[in-house]
Amino acid sequence: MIYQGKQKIWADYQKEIPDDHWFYVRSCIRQNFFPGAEKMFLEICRGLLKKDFYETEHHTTCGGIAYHCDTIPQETVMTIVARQFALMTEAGYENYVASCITSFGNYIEILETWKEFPELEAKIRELLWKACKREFNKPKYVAHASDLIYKYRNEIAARAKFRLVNRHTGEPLRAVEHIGCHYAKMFPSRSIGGAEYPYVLSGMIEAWGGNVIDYPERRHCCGYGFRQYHVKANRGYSISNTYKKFESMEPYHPDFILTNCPGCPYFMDRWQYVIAETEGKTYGENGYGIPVLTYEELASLVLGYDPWDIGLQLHQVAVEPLLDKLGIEYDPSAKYKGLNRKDIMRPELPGVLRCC
Amino acid sequence: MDFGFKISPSSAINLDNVDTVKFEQLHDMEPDVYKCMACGSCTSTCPANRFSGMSMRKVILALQRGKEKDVVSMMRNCMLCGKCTMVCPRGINTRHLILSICRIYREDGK
Amino acid sequence: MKENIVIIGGGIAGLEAAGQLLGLGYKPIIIEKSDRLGGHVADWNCLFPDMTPAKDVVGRLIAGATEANIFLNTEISFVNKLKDSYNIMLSNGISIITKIILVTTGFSVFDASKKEEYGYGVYDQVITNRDLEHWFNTGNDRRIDDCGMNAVGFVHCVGSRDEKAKNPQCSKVCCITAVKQAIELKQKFPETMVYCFYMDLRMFGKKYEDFYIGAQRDYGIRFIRGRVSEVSENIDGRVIVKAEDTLSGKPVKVTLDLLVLMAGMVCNPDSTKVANMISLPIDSDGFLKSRDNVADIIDSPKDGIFYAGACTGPKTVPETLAEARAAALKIHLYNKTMQ
Amino acid sequence: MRERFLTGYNDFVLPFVFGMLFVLTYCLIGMIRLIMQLPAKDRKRFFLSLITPKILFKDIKDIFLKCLIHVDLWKRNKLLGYMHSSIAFGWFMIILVGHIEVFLYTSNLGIKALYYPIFFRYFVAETESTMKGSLIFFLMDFFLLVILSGIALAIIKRVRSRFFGMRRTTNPSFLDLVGLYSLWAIFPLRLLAESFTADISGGSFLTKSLNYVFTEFLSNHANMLPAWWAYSCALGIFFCVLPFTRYMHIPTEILLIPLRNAGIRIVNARKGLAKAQVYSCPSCGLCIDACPMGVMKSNIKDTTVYLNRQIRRNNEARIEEISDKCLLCAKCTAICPVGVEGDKLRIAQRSMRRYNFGPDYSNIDTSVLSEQCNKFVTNQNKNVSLTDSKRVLYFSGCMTALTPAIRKATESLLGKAGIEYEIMDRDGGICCGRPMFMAGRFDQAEQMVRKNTEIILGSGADTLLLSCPICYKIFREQYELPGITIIHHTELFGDLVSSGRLKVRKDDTKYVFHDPCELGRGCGIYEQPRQALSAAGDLVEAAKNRKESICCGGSLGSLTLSFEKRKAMTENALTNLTAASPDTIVTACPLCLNTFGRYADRPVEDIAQVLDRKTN
Repeated sequence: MIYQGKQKIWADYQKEIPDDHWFYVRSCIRQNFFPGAEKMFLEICRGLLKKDFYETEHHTTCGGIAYHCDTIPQETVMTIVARQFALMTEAGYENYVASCITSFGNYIEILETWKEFPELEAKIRELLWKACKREFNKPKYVAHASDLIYKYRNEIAARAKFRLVNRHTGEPLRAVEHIGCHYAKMFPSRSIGGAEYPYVLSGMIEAWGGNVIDYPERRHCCGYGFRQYHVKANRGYSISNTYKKFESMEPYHPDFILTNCPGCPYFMDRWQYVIAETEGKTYGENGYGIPVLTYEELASLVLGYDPWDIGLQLHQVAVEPLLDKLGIEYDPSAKYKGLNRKDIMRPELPGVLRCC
Repeated sequence: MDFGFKISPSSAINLDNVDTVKFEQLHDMEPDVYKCMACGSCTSTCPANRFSGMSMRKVILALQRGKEKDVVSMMRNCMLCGKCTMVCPRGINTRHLILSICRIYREDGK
Repeated sequence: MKENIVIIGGGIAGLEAAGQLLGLGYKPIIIEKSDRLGGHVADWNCLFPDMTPAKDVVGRLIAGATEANIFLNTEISFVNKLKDSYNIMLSNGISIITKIILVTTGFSVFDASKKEEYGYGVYDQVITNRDLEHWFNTGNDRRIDDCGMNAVGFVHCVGSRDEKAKNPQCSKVCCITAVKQAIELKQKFPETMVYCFYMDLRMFGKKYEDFYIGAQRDYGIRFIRGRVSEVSENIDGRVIVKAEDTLSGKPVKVTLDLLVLMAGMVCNPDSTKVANMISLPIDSDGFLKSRDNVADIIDSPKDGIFYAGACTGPKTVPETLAEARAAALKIHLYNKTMQ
Repeated sequence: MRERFLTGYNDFVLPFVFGMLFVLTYCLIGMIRLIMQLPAKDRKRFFLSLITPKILFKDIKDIFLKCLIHVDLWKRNKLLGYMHSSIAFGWFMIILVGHIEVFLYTSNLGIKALYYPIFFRYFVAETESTMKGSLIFFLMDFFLLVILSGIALAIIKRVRSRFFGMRRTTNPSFLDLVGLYSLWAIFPLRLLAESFTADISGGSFLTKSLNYVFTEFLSNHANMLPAWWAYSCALGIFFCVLPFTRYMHIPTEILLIPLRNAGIRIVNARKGLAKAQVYSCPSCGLCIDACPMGVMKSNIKDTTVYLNRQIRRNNEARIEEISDKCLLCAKCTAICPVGVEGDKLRIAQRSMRRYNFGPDYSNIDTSVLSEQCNKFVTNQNKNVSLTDSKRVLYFSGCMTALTPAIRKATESLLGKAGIEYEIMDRDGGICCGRPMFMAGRFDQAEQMVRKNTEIILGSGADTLLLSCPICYKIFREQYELPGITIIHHTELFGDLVSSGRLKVRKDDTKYVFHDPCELGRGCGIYEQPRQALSAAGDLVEAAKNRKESICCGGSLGSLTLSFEKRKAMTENALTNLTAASPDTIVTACPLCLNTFGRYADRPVEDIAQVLDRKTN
């Protein structure tokens, strides 16, 4: 591997990201999967970094999942997106940041399509007007939330309480970064680092002291693929892809996996349990799995937030081994206590995968 | 535990895992096996194609890809009539190739 | 005193044309931007189809052109159009007034690192056709293990026939070059398994098909019809190549010790620069536009300006030489009609 | 005649007696083993043939004509014929007359019967009564002279085989040479020994006269003993090495002839009849020149004579190589003077091969194929009135699918002749099985035969027409199609032309007819195509034709011959065909058509194409 070669490519895929004043839209599914992630994003950006992030309860799904599942036509998804833009315009913002990779890809795709086919944009404006009497300006800038954490990575590093270094060995932690497919594969120029060697997550890991692993199936999809997982008959295909990725990264002994997409962390986390149950195989040390984190969770961890406050107890794969390596203190008895210290009940332990 | 689905084997051909010993043996027996340029003339002329999907092109390809079981089933209805030999633009002695395959490879793929 | 003839580019086209013009009694001027003559061919080791050493070919051409005025390390600063001639200002301060310009600016090798998914410049074991020729010439490349390699792959059409690489054209010579290099590699490492990943094999030239059949029959080189989709690096530094084996309709992957990218021909940016200076049109393929692509390939649309070689599109060595000779004759006839 | 010695014995007879006993025992055991190797059915058949007078008579006649007189060789090459028959017949006569002589003049033979007929002249002295038998003396000398003339020719042949019209001959092995030189030595030594004793034992024009010469130098009769020793030793050596040399053909052929006459076929490539054929091979090398592969020097060692040699040596790798390479044109069989069936031997050899897997056609549903050709049946059901002409089912075959001109011409001719026909394999069918049969995979071929039989019997046809001789041969030999005439298109068109149902325009085009191996040598069809062609133009003959026609080189018989290596054979066959400068080469096999078409310098056509163009 020639690191300078990658740097050369990364240099070609950099984007100017506005520093402040963002209209933030959430993901449909992340709040169910890892609810701490989006909360922590706003906490870090607003609370810690004192940035202006506006959020409205009126925004809806971007329609991306339905669009990619072929259940709604393109005009429909465009009108939904136009409404989101209208909300942004009404709130007086020009920078639009999406929490979800599918949404991000969806927005970029729609904006690029309108650029190529202005008559389509005009038609959508008409449809939006007919539907809800709204008008919109196209955002000046569309970013993915991970772009912002990437942008703030050095500020976060400066305030970090922990570095991604193995406390016992002093070695940097080995991290696998996994980018959501729709982040860069459709429009590499709208990403940080391009589609082949994306830098958005690598940049965070490097800034916070870890080492990025480049393994053969790095570019491969996590296996979610809307049409695969959502149809039960196709789930075997979904997990087969995840399995392929784990088999490929196994020899590198990663300490954790970092992701920036709603589906990826969820499936890479949960499928480890299914693989363990069906194949009897685990990928972490001593029968544990490899912890899978979102970039918000990782940022929160290095900033010193309590692991249970950021929702890490909702991961299937136990994060404790990683916390131990990082030297983060935690109270095992508090793991299954909710925000108000109420017992949220212990889940049943799996048969094969070790989960403390 | 049964989830109602399971990991399916990869359909990809991994050339790293292809055992070339038998193919080399075949090459020693009939050197022409290297000459195929996959034009498919043999397949289109083959009278057994309609019965067992016999295709000399696919046979040679499958052997190079380690798919020996496919070969045996394709060759099931080969009649050794020699049309493929006649039409091959590279002059491959397909009949000898077929007989050599029957000698070297096994039905159970071992 | 005969007319000044300026040849822009000291590659094989420029040298051959100069040699011919010298024979016709002219004293051509060759302007070469690098510090040596011979262009790309001088970097090559052996030339298909007869494995002629490239240095013999280039050496002969240089020997035939020594009488010409040769400016090395010289670029064209600007060109002024006069009434019926051009004033060419060179970077060394010399200016030449001429009525006849022969453009032999040739091609550029496609920058393989632009095909990011193939990892040239990112993975250690990914090299280009030009790197391999360099190794044939010098035997010096740390990426090539002299003790032999287990498996080597060649990727055809890198940056050719590729809209995404902004070069939808076929580079013409890469197929046969890949086969030639595969054979040469196999001659050096007989135990190595050599794969060629191709979309089509375009063996159009004299004896090319012999090369192809020889590669299969005598060297056991495996041809896999399918374009490489992506390359990644293994834990031990070898590269894993993924493609579709379109003949079996299945994905295929293989671990290789070395991957050679057959970088194609694209228009030399210097050609475009020269074209801009003398307002020559560019064809849709990015190369210089001839007056007619069938009958007048060596004529530019402007009087007194001629082309030879790969500045008008990918060419083989014999084609380039033939064009250079044709251009010399054409210039001679043009000069006669001028007087 | 009276005996010179009371004992009637001298030590010098020992080498001969030993050799004689050895070879007799060897041959006897060999013969019993060989007969035991025959399948029980064949063995019974063989014994029955021996007590059937007609066959027995034929056996004796054949043995006499072939083994002694070598009639086949005479027909081929007079000089070669004379050489062989002089030695064989001469020797036989010497043995015969020698025995008569012994029995005439001696009583109380006992153990002496073993060697007396051979060395008689040493043990007897001339008496008054002998003069009455001077005819015998004369005959003995005469036949000795005959043999000696044969030996002389043999020596010349060894040195200059071209003198005998043979381009190439075999390379003898070491033991062959020992046998050869001892054989050559026997008769001059006998002459020497008998000449020495001629003044005592008597002799005729040869021995007596030589005796006069010899006595000039050697007057002491004791000196004659070495000559007798040498004679006996030569015989002893010859007999001892005989089983291991090509001369084994002499005793084996005597067994082969009755086996063949009994109608036995080769079953196992190493046992029974095959073994008899292998040992009957005299290594004469006629097959080398006959073999179409012989044009390439590298193939000479792959001819039948070498196959026989390798089988005798059990050299498995070479046996396999030779068996697989052969084109199975059967020309070696056709010209072999002793009747070694080189093609059948090889097919049997191929059938011994073990394969890990093989085809199986049980999944093929013939009803689908039958639907293609059920016109006759539907006509019958529809009560369409049948014409009295034939109901022809035309099986064009796999190869014809690649030479559609043949099929088109055949269909056109059938139409012109007003014959009702149906094509059996219009959309492809099942192979006839012959190529598989030639590869030695009989079970698979048999399966195909059964499948095709089902289709043909269900078609309602009464005639099966074939345009491919490869198909034709197996249809004739392996198919059981009761009530159906199997006919090749050359036969059909030949008959139609002769009977005038096809009117052919004659012009002065010069045609040469190439006899396809499977049609000519394989099925004996030589005349009909020639008759038909004569009606169309001027028929000339190839240098070698009919039984000796040269394979086109494209044969499916060869398993291993590569495409490139066949070119020289095709070119050689074309040179042979164009000896009389024909305008057009005509053949009757799609494979020959295809193969010749590739390299020929003049048009190559199927006979159907020629006839179709010249009929209205």
